Amino acid sequence: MLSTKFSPMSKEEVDRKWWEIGDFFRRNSLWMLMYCTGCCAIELPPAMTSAYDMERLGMGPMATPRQADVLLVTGYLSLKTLRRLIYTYEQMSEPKYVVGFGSCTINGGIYHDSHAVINQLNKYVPVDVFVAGCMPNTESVMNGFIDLMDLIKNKKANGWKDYHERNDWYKANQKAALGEVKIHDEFHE
Amino acid sequence: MTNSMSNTEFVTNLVENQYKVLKTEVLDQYQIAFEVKKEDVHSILSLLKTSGWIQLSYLSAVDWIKDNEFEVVYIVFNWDKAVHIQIRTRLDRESASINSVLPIYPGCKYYEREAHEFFGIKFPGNPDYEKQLILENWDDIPPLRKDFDPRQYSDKKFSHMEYKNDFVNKDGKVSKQEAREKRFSDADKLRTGGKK
Amino acid sequence: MVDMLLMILAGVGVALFGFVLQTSIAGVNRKIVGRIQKRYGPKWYQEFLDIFKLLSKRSVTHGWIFDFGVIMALGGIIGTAMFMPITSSLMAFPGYDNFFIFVYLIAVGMLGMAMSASGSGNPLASIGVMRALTTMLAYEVPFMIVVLTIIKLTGTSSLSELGILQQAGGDFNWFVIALPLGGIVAVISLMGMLGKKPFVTYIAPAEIASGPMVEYGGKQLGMLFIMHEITVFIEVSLFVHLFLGGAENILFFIIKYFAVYTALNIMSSVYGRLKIDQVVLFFYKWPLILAVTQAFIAIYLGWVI
Amino acid sequence: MTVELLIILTLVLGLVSYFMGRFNKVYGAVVTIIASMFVFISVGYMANDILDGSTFNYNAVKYLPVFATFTVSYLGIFFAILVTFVFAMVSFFNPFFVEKYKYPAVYNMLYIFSLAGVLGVFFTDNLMVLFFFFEFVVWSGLFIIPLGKSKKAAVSYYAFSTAGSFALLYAIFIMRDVAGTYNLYAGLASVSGTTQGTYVMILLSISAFSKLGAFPLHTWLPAAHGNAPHPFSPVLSGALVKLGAFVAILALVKLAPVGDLQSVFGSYTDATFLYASQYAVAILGAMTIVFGTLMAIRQDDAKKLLAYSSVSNGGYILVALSIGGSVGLAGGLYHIIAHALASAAAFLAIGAVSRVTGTSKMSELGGMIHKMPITYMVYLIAIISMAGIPPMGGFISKWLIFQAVIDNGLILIAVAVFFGSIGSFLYVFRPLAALFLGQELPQHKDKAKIPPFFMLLPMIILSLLIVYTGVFPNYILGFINDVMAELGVDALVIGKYTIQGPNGVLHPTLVASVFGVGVLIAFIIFIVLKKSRKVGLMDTYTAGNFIYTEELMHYSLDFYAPIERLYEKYINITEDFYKKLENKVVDFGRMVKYFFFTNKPEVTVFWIVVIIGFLLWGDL
Amino acid sequence: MKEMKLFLGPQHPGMSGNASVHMYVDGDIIKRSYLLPGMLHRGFEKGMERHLWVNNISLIPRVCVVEPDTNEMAFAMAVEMIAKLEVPERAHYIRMIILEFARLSIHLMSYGGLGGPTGLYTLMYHAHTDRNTILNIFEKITGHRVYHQYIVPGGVRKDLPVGIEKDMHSFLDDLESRYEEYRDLGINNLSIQARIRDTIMLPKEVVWELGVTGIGMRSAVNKPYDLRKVKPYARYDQIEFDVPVSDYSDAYARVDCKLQEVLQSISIIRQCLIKMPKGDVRVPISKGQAMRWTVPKGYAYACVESSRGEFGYFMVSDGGTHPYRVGVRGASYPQGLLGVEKYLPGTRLDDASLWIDTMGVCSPEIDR
Repeated sequence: MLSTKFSPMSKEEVDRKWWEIGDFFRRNSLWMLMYCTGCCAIELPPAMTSAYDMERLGMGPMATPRQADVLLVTGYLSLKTLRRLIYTYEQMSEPKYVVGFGSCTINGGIYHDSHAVINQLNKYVPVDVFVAGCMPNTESVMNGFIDLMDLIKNKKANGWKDYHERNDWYKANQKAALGEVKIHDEFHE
Repeated sequence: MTNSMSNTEFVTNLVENQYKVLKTEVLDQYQIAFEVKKEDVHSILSLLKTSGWIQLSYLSAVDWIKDNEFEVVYIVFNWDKAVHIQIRTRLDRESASINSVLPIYPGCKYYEREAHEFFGIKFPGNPDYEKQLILENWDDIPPLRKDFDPRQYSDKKFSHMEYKNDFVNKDGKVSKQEAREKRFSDADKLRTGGKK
Repeated sequence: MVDMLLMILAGVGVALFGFVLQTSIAGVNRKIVGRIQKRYGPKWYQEFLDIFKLLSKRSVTHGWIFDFGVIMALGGIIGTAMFMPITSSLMAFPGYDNFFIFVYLIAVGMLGMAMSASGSGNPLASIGVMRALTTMLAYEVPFMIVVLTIIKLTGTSSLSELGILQQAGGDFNWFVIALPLGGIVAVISLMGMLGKKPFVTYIAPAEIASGPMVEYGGKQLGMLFIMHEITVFIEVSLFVHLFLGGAENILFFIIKYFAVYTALNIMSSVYGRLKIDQVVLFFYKWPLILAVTQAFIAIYLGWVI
Repeated sequence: MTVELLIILTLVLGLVSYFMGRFNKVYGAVVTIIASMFVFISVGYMANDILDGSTFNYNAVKYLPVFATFTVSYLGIFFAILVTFVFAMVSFFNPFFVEKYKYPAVYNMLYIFSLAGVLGVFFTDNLMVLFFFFEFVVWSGLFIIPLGKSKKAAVSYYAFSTAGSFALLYAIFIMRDVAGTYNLYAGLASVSGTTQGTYVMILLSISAFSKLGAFPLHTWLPAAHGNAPHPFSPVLSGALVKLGAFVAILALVKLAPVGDLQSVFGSYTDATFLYASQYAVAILGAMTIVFGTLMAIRQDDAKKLLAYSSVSNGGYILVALSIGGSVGLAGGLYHIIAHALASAAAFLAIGAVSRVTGTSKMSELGGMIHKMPITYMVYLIAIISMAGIPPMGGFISKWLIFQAVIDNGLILIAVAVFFGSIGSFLYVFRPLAALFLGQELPQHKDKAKIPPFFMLLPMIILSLLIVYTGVFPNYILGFINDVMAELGVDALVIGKYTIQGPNGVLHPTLVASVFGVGVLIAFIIFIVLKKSRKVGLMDTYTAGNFIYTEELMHYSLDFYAPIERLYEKYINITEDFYKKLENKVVDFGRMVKYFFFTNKPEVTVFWIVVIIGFLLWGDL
Repeated sequence: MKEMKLFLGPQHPGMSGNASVHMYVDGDIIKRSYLLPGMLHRGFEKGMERHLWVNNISLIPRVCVVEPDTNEMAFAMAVEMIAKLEVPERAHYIRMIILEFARLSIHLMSYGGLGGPTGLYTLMYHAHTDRNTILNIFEKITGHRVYHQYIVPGGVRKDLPVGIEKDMHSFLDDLESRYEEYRDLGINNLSIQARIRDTIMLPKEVVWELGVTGIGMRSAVNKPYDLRKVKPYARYDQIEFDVPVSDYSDAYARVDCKLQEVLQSISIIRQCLIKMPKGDVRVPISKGQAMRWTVPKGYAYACVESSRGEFGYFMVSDGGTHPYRVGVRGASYPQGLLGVEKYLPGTRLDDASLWIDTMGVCSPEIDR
């Protein structure tokens, strides 16, 4: 792999090669965070269990954001959930990917005029793959995961980099919708 | 079910004999509604509780904005006699306040909290009815009031999806803005049932 | 000096062998358990993918003790694995494969991990550590009593010598058969050691969100995974050498190892998780009574099948 | 310098420190450093000379009365060097704590007096002198302990110590009766194996148990250790408790065991049996281990926890000494060293933390590691040794004890020994997690800082020694072999690096170096991978919720609640017993007062006259 | 500090649904606890006021994702009560089939969910496999796997497809044949019994105080307090079935009742398939185009026995094209909010997620 015979590889090239190798492992072992933000989570158990058996793809549920690679935003996000989602997303270790489920994450879906539900997820956190439908079938859920793997392979799943680069933009959007992300109230001393 | 009619009759007799009921409505053989005055609510509920209606099924309110009144609804249920009883009472909208029924039905605690959160009705006697429960950092009038428009709120706070390609009108004659306005007016038409 | 270096290199080789062996077998076992659960299960090399993926990620750290503990944990376990005989004649440090070294050197790794987990500042991690230590208090004593019986009977605590002694007795002259009560206790204790249900109270995702692992991600988690694989290698190998007659050659070792690990996995896949005090009470009831009974009849009455 | 001179000089230095302390508190404390260092170096010279076969007469007596004879034995040297070392190390802490006492000058004087007393106990061969110095130590401790937190602790310490002292006194009387002399060795030799020997053994055991804090005479120890001034706790636990071990060796090794079971049961089975007395002491030791472990798990005060761990380790020493044999005795003696070093280091580390935070309660502390990393490392090394994990000294001794237990097939003792060994893992981890690790609590954030150099120095020296005892134990084991030869026990088989037990070979150096190789490999793996991002301690997994209070995120109180719940009903049996006894004594006292000391003085005078008359009846 | 604070949810493997339990824990005993609801608040009650009657049909199943059909049924019943509609006979039976399949589905899911807190994942996998078959049957009937929008005011959307009975029978036979296996794997398993026997109690007094309904109540008071029996809707009065009850209200009793209800549901579906007459399946709720449907003025409270208890819709109509006010009584509202505050304290931390799970706390119906 490392042919240094005539032209030694530059540091960038070596990094790129390592990154590609890392991508191979990452896309074959996507650990998703168990965070059921909304109703589309009900189609995850069939995807996890015998009917579709997500573990064939190397995917599995993980308990905490530190361990997980993929954040599944399963459906509508109320403001309360969005706060916690952003906090959880920021706790994940990089590289991290986001999959948005259902029409609610794309444009608000059936709750487009609700006072409590945001309309567009990728204003607040970068989303790599959307799975449309209300609710998306298990087949489309699985297809979404395969798409994510392809994106990782083609180095297009760069949402987490985007979150670094345009952090101010995301933060401004979050502030506009939520006020403060980390709230203090009687529940949160 | 031969004795179920007598169940509703039993309730009617029970309540109407002792209290002045503004309106009695027998919805079907399992349900009956009383409209009563605000002062009578607690004693009627105590009476019902001692007569076997031990379960508070639901507590909420209706915003009659045209009458400038809130209507508070208590629904209680008796598992042995199988009759749901609605107790409804009207409150003035500006200073809506009714004593909590916490001493009678301990289960009402969170229903009252929620009714306060969504309508702004005060429930003195409930220790923490004023705390926020479902909403977080809410900055507008209580959302279930009729004069609250969620679409307006949503448009103000949450940006909507901007489509890069206009799938509605491809030839570009009608701008996105116009198309959206047309959609909204159509929707408004539907909302009023086609009647202008 | 060169001898010493070669021995240490051989020891590193043993640890690496253990890691590769256990990781592959764990992958195969995930498939087997998947079949029990009516599904296909992952690829057999999925565990390798997971570990290398974790190592490739950019993680977070909660201070130097968080990292130091992980290094100490992995280092302690690698060090322990280096003493492990693979077959009864193939080992890195002949003559020093004393049973107590494994039991106590493994504890360094545990201590490192416990330290690191507590150092993350998450109470769930501390609860997990507390449960892990309590579980250790539960399963270790009955197991040690059974091993005491064996050592007292044979007069040696060297794993390879024990293996050779069992092989010399003829076919299937294994301690798991010779000391049947002790064998049962050892199997139960091994389930506790390996953290198999019903004794896995310390990972318990539904209660304490995977316990000690709660704050780990990226390379620290990857290293703990490696540590876990090697720990399992050490514990299962201990069982093979102590109770299943060691191994004449490497093939037997792998077969016995695979059989033990798979059997335990299959058993554990149909059990739920007990509460931590139930685990302690369980181990201090039947396994301890059985172990002490076994020790009495073997040492004082001399009844050995 | 002779032993006599050394003791006299020490006593004089004690007085000097008192007057110095009246003049300036810190200078008085510095005198304790000088005095204890001086004593340690003198004892070290003495040991060196003795090992080289010097002919200098250390036993000469010039200034003291004639009956005060001294003998420098290997056993005495062994204990003296260990104990004076602990005294010397701990004395470095004294100047930093003088501010906290009501009577600092008295503290300094008593500190040195107890050192002198210890020297006297270890070096004398006269039973009455031994008793005198024994009491000297007890009384010094009695007045030091109340300078800490609790006066009640001192009372309980005194009560149990007095019980031990009286037992020792009766044993001395019996030996004097049989041997006709107050010579220690002659006395022990004369009663060994006889009926009186049994009584002597029981009485000496009571004395040893009370000093060592063994079951059922253990209740004073945690109270005293936990409540003593911070620098005196390590001395109590690392040094003074070892007086008990010294007496135990006299009782269990110097006296022949009684109750031959082999002849009773030997014909039924192939297994070998120990003597009944050995079993009895071993079972009491085992119960001590279990009790100490279970109680230590429950404690909230870190010092009390360590105190109970001293109880538990005292149990190990008793088990080892009672089993005897070369392996058991060597294990016991090595455990005395390992535990003295480890517990001194651990107490010092806790003391260093308490000095800045003002508390040693684990529920009030947390996250000290971020400001006191070296203290943390010292504590870590100490507890690794205490838990008996390689590559520290505790492993060697526990390995030897396990070998002895297994070799004798003591199943029930083994249950206790293994239980204590794993249990020690549980309780020593608790201060580590609750006090040093976890969330950094805001109330201690500003106060905590790295301790001054002279506090770090003894801690670091102790830590290095703990590692040394774990990696190269053979030099010390050689010395222990000398001690055992003096005691008439076969030597332990040791090679250049290896230790030969009955069931296997241990190569501590190899274990340590392999462990080092493992850590090196892990470190290389760690360092070549991507660097981690540093986040704060409060940025942890909270299931997605927000929390801002450090205390709510720190798990320290009721750490082992699930396992505590299993035995909390049964654990206080001995405490309850002593409480009842205390009530009975108080009742009795009231009764006496009611009858004799009434309001009318003439009644009291009458009774006094009657009693004196009764006592003098025969003599007049 | 005497306590530490731990969280169960929203992002926690032990919490089913997006809600958060804040627990103040001393050692491992929960001292105080609160449920923090509202993460799934979508403003349903407001949204329904803003939707046409016919549009609401697509909105209401989304109130509670695990059990959409009871929502549809309660909504339809409320509309029918106000509009005084008579539903065709066949539609009643189809509704019962759908409701019982829904009950089977959620009982399987929550029985499998028992595997989550106790770590018996095999049970979870097996149960979800069977649930998936039910979803496939639903897909054949309604075209959707989860949100069926099938039970509409005035009947059901369309008739059952031809030949679906065969699928149903084969599934029911299969499930019945493996019923004992399920029991052996789950609640007869000793390691599970150690967790759920004699613990997580819900005594009678507490039931009445909180207003718990459903299995939680029946397993405590030992009376068949099931809305299907007490005030029969659809045609439950013409079907024979038992209501499993118990008087020892530990978690085991609740799970046991749940499993017995599976058998009853199987029997109900079979009876329905036999008794089902032929005929229409739907009547319009008012004249004219669907977009212009109106419902006369009136109040109604319609309730359905869901898997967790009384699931009710309180509906007010002012005679217009939109509902004037719709209130939803979530079945797990009492135990979810007040129960967590009052009766989760005192429980062990180990049992917290099992408590939530066996009490049947479902967050979407609390938040709405």
